[in-house]
Amino acid sequence: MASHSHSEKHAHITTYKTYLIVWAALMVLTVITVYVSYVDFGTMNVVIAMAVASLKAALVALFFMHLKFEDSITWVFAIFPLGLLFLLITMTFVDTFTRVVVP
Amino acid sequence: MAEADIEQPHGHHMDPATEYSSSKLGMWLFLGTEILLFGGLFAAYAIFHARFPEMFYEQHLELNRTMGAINTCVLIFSSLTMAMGVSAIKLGRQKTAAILILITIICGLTFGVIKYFEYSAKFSHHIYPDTSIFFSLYFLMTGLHMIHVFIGLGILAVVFVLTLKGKFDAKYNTPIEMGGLYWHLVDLIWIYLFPLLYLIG
Amino acid sequence: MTWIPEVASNLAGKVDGVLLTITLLSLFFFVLITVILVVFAIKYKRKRDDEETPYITGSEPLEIIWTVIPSILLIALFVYGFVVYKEMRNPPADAVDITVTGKQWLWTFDYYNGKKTLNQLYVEQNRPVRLVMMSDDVLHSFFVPGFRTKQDVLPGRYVQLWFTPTKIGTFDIFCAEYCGTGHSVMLGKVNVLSPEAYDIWESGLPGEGGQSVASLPPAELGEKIYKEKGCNACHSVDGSTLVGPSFKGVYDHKVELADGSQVDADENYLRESILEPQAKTVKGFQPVMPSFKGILSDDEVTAVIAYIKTLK
Amino acid sequence: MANHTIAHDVYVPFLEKKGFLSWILTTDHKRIGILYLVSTSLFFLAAGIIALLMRFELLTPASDFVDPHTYNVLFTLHGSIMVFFFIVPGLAASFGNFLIPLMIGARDVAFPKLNIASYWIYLLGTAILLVGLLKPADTGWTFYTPYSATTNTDVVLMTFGVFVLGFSSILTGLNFIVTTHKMRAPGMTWHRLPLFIWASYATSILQLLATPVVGITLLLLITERTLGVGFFDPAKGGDPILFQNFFWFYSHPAVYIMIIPAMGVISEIIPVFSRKPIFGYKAIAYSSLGIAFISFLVWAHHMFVSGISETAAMIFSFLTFLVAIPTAIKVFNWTATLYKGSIQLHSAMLYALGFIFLFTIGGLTGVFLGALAADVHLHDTYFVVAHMHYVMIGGTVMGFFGALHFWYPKWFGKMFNETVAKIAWFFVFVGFNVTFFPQFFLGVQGMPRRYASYPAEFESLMSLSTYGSWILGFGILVMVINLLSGLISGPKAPENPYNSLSLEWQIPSPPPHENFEEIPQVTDWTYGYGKKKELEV
Ligand code: HEA
Ligand code: HEA
Ligand code: HEC
Ligand code: CUA
Ligand SMILES: [Cu+2]
Repeated sequence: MASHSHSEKHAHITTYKTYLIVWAALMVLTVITVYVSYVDFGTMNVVIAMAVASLKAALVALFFMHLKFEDSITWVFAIFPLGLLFLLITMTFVDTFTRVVVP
Repeated sequence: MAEADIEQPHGHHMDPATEYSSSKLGMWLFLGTEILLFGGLFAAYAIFHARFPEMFYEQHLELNRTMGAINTCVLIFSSLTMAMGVSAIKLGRQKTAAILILITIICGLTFGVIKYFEYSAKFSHHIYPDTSIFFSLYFLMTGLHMIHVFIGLGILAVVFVLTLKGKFDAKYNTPIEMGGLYWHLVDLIWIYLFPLLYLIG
Repeated sequence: MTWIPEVASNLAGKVDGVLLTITLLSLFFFVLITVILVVFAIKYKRKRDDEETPYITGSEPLEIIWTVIPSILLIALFVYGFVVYKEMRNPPADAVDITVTGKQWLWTFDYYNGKKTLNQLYVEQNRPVRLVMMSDDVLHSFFVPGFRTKQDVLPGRYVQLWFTPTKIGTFDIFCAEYCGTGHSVMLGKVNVLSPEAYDIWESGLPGEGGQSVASLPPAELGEKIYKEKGCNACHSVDGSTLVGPSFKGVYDHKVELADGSQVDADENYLRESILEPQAKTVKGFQPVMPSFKGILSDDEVTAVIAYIKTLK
Repeated sequence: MANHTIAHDVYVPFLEKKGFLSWILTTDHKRIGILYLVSTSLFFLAAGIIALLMRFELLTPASDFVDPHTYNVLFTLHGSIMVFFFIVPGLAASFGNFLIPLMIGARDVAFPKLNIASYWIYLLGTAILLVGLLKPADTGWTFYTPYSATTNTDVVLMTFGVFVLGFSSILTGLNFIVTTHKMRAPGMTWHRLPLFIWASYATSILQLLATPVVGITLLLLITERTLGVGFFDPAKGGDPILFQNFFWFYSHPAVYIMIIPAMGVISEIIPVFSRKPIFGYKAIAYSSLGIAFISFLVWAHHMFVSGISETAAMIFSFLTFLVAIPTAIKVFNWTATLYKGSIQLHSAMLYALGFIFLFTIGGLTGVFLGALAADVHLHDTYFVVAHMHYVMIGGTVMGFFGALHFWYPKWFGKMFNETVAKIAWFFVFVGFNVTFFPQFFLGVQGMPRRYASYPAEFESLMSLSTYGSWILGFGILVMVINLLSGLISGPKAPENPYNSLSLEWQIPSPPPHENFEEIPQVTDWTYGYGKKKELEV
């Protein structure tokens, strides 16, 4: 069979406690991001908001979605689409914002 | 099914372990496509935000931050109960699992109700998808997300009924886990939508 | 038959250089592969069913050779193509500006001296021209094969294109980006004039097309205008309906208008239709016809009407 | 290589069961493969007949056979049907379904029910397209805004049909990826996989991850028409080029969705008919993945003159050249496989050789288009039309026909007439070149594409191209008749007519319901032809 033996990994069941800690962290981050949005940091606002959101997303993916305990192939297919999304955004950006403005 | 007689001479194609890991891989692949489906909207958001920063700033103030924040909490909480539900069934606690899934569903419905009030508030202010690029993005992103919430709720409803009927136990619980993964994705996307639309605009 | 249109701009020769280089390189690889294919297919054709073949699974040196050599060639080609492109996209500072507007389905050209022409672009030999282009509706693309240059024309944003015409003559303008029903008739001409001829054209009255208006009989001049000013994009002369009603049998017929009323298509109506098309819209058609006020001179309108009258 | 035959008293060929329901409700990958094969082939013939009508219009310069609007509808239907309904699902879904489980030694794909569901979704997309034919779109297959947002034809139904179809494509890709990961027979390591499987795997990744982007793009176009959203409308602050960026983010990878499975087919046919191991197995296998990855990076080469920035044009032109490298590797390796072989010019092999010849022309002309300065002249002319048909017909369709002839005995348990097949090949090959080779010259001379009428100076080459299309049509007609009559009255096919070593040929033709009585134990790769030298073990 192609698959390696995952059986030990599957046995992993996250405890309620872990989940609650992660949840608490998510709530704290939500409060932070809402709070920060009332303060003006200029362009840093975007950066902070996105950083916090990514941190939250990572927590959800790693723990709630168990990614932390998945095999490498799942990791590849979880991350590759993000790479493509990044590519789509950056390259469209490069095009849109380096165009010559004709007087 | 009419096929059953000749379809199943050898029984299942796969042993349960492979079936489980296949489903999981399949689900992750599907989540990847979902991200890229939203990807077009994220890309559009990025482009137009950079082009019209003032418009985004001014118009995002019209969104209701409080409602957005409440919805974020609701959705994160539902993700928590969902995750706990998966752990519960893996420990063989069918009843706990069912209750946790039910809470998840209720949270999802709450999210929908709040969103409904938000939408109607916008409509009553004569704000529609064609009002401006920002509101186009707002309605399309949250609208597509809403569709996903409803699909997720549909899946969870089925899973809930099956759990009540005792179809799942510590050994076999793939559908709960798959439904859970889908639900977390819905949460995950909202985690980005909330700051993008409500906070930084 | 010629292989490629006459070289008529400063850019054309350079583009041809790129084309020629890639052609030669491609020919080399194409011939190489074809010859090997044919030779092997003949030489190693199966003669007996139990022929023995060697167990060859690959060769690293070969693999490296046919990865590295094409890579180098391809990168060189990229650089060559890019350098020429760079020049094609950057107009010199002393270029003459002409504003080009594309709309379904004709080109209008506005010159620095207030002149305006339709589908006919007038430029001076050996003087760089910069076209500043915009579309009124959908995408179009300004393409002059003789100049080897092309640029899509977009609504809501100016784009530019430049060239220095080097040959006197007329050259085709094609619309190369699909723009709807009349796409294939959205044609025009670039008239490259000698400096003397250009001076004469330049000092002519605004609105006057050029030297050719001279002394044709009105109906013939009308036909010429019909073809050159883009009427043919929307109006047929054989009775078939394109975007607008056919000219065949229009004259002196009762025309039913969109508001339900009827008018006689006499000279006055036709004149009005051309100069103020939106004043009366024919039933069953969209009010998309552009106004030709300021584009066609009085004489030209008269000529077109004379032409329409001949189409019974 | 494991050799598995099934005791003949329990052998029930998968084709045995009759009746409409047994087909439409089947979960057997081989039957689903047939469903796709039949549907996509019908679309190919339909869109091919539309092409003949188009070419007939183009026989003379004037637009006399159909009016310009009808012509525009025709090429829109031709392009959209060929791309979305025939060629993208064509090889990938029909032969993918039939071959993947057989070749990796599995009883079915990982998710059989999802598999048939994907087909139903395909049918749903088809139904929507057919409704849309009441007032068919006239936008070209690329649906460029703002025209597509303003024309009063039914763009919404057409694009929605394509959108639905996208899900079929996504789910098929998903299924195949999981199948390849999880269902391989014991001993079937990655480096023993047949190259068709590598190709399918790379294709599936593209289907899975590029399709959603075109999905959302078309959805945005639909909202533009229905809700008045303005992302692509300059009057509302939008940008028409954004649409093109999104569209080609999918549609460039899509052209590799079309070609990579065909490359897989060629890699299977050539070793069998030259009785040689494939040359450079790993290079071919990894170049499939390489092409798939790079293909995500080149999309804007369709937009060099559309008003994108020079910087973007530079980057994308460079990356476009990169994609030619893995392709070149494949071409050279196939050619080298023939060396010292024992070559049998079976009809399938003729299609394979035709593929190499024609695809090389198509690929090399792609390099013209990738070069910035050249593309400025050639963009949106018949040069592009010729390029795309050389790669899509000369490449993919040749691969498709080759696959049809090659696996026909296995799939249907019957043989067709080999002599007639060769005659048909001849007409297809000649007709194809007569149709499309002149178009390169037309393009260089400046003849724009999507023209219902054209200046008289192009007449001689245009009518030559039209005559060619008749030869091509005749060839295809002969081929279709030959294959169909083989089904009805052909002799019974043996289990392994070409002495192939790969797994699908080791079981009866047509295969039994669950393919393998017992899952085979694989001990070697599938290309072990020829005599090993003593030193090698
Ligand atoms: C099966 C589909 C398929 C395939 C495989 C390809 C392959 C390639 N295509 Fe093509 N293409 C299309 C289908 C395809 N294309 C379609 C449908 C369109 C038009 C869409 C539309 O507008 O409607 C198009 C249009 C198109 C354009 C846009 C043209 C324009 O509109 O202006 C470009 C530009 O770069 C391009 C480039 C290439 C390149 C570089 C390759 C490369 O992958 C080719 C690589 C192969 C080789 C190069 C040959 C083998 C190599 C050697 C023998 C080695 C030696 C070679 C050298 C050193 C040069 N293609
Ligand atoms: C898979 C893709 C594919 C295939 C196979 C083809 C096949 C053909 N194509 Fe097409 N083509 C496209 C994809 C394809 N095309 C695309 C994407 C476009 C761009 C559209 C756009 O601009 O938007 C295009 C555009 C296009 C044009 C340019 C139109 C224009 O720009 O104005 C032309 C013109 O010659 C053309 C011709 C042909 C011809 C003659 C065939 C022939 O090979 C067809 C051969 C098939 C047949 C002849 C049918 C055989 C059947 C019979 C003879 C009857 C048998 C019947 C029964 C048994 C019942 N195609
Ligand atoms: C963009 C397409 C377009 C172009 C170019 C165009 N027309 Fe028209 N024309 C129309 C349409 C549509 C109508 C019918 C609706 C209307 O009356 O406005 C029309 C109506 C007319 C009529 C009235 C016909 C009738 O049946 O009553 C005349 C006369 C006419 N055009 C002349 C011309 C001439 C002369 C030219 C060129 C110099 C020209 N048009 C160019 C689209 C066009
Ligand atoms: Cu204007 Cu095509
Ligand atoms: Cu491409």
